[in-house]
Amino acid sequence: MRVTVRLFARLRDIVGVAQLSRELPEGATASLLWNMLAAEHAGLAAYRDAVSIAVNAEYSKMSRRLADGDEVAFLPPVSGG
Amino acid sequence: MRVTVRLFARLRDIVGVAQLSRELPEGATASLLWNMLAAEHAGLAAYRDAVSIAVNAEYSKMSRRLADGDEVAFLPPVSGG
Amino acid sequence: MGAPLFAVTRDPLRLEDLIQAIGAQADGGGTTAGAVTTFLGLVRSENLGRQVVRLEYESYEPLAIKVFERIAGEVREHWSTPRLALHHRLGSLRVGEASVAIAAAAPHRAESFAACRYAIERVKQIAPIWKHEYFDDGHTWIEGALADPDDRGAREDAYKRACA
Amino acid sequence: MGAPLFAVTRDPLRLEDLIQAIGAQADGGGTTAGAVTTFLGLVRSENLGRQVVRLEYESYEPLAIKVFERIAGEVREHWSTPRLALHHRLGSLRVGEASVAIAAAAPHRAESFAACRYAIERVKQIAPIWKHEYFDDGHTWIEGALADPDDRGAREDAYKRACA
Repeated sequence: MRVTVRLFARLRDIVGVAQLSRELPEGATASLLWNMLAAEHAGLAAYRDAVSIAVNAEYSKMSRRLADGDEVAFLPPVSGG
Repeated sequence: MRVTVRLFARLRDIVGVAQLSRELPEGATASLLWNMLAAEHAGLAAYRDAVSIAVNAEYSKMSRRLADGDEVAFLPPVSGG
Repeated sequence: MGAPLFAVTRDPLRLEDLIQAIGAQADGGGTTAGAVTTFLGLVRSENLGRQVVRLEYESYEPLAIKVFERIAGEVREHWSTPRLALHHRLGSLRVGEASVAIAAAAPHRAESFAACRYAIERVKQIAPIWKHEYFDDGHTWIEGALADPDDRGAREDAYKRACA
Repeated sequence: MGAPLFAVTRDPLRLEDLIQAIGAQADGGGTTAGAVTTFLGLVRSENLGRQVVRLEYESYEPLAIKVFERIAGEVREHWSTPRLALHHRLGSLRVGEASVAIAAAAPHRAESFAACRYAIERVKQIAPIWKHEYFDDGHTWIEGALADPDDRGAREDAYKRACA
């Protein structure tokens, strides 16, 4: 299955793009997807416990099982207001 | 000496005018002035302990000694906001 | 000419005027405020079970302006550099119209909220303003607080409500 | 077409739009609100001792709107019939410009103040919005709260700060 990844703020700066696409095995979780990206971009490691997840523009959990076509957003700590 | 009296809200309704003038003996207090008015207008009695005083547009006390030309305002409980 | 910080007026109140008056964007001290809290009091359609048609507000105007200045001074005693604007409407107001508008600017939001809330509490306690309520089958003066600016209990009560 | 209740926008924020959006003067329930509290967050000229030149805000926009709706729902769980509007600015903001605007209408002032304060606390906790600070000799992302809308502790903290 194929998912779209969206990255914001410093996570985008670390990865170098705001959006990318990844092929994942069936049953893959958001956590697996994160680990794939972290393996490619060492700078992400610091965010392992400081990242929030949204799937299809709804907050979700790292344990969330992904489905084909999902949009998965990784969000660093927020600073609105 | 002569002072101007200003009356607001229900006090004005009771007395029938918003402003009047009174001749007072030297050394008269705001309290004396109030008692003079209350003697003329029975409806004021209920406000004896529920009236605030201002002299020359500054809050003051019933015991305040008045001077010639003072503007004395009697204020019922307020309800702004 | 900008809008005044303190006003009693027969014109409709506009929050924009108060925000301009406090100059939130150009602080005298050179540090821009980070927070502005405003409050609008509106004429409600119902009071004590009565259907309100309109309110008529009157004021002892020169004293009202001095009281607004006093309230701003009290606010500065309590909170770091908040700036306050306070306008009260007079005359006949229909349901939904604003009777009072307050704007408080401060470096941080805790202070702007507290200053704004404190100010409306103090307006209700000591501003020489009276409302006459016209309801569906009658009318009456509303009498609230016995105004005493030196009443420490009232001031402490306002401070508590401001949750400072 | 009126202004929306919830928005992320590159246009300057205007309190008038939020007040119109909450329809303070024409309540759905037939009872007019008696109190409107608003909050404006402004870009400060100084942060952590740095001279701020500008901020750049970005957002995950569809989630931000859902989060604003969620905050309004939380507000309605806590307070009687308050109505809430919430706009956040995106893009490049100069010192003094408003980054966030909130308006809360309620029958009485205690509720409008609490609802408005609660809302800004929750925006800072869970809105997917980030600011990049440009100061006099550098720039940096600002990272605040780890966003978790189900964190009960954070929500209770916001409620406490609202002084309800």
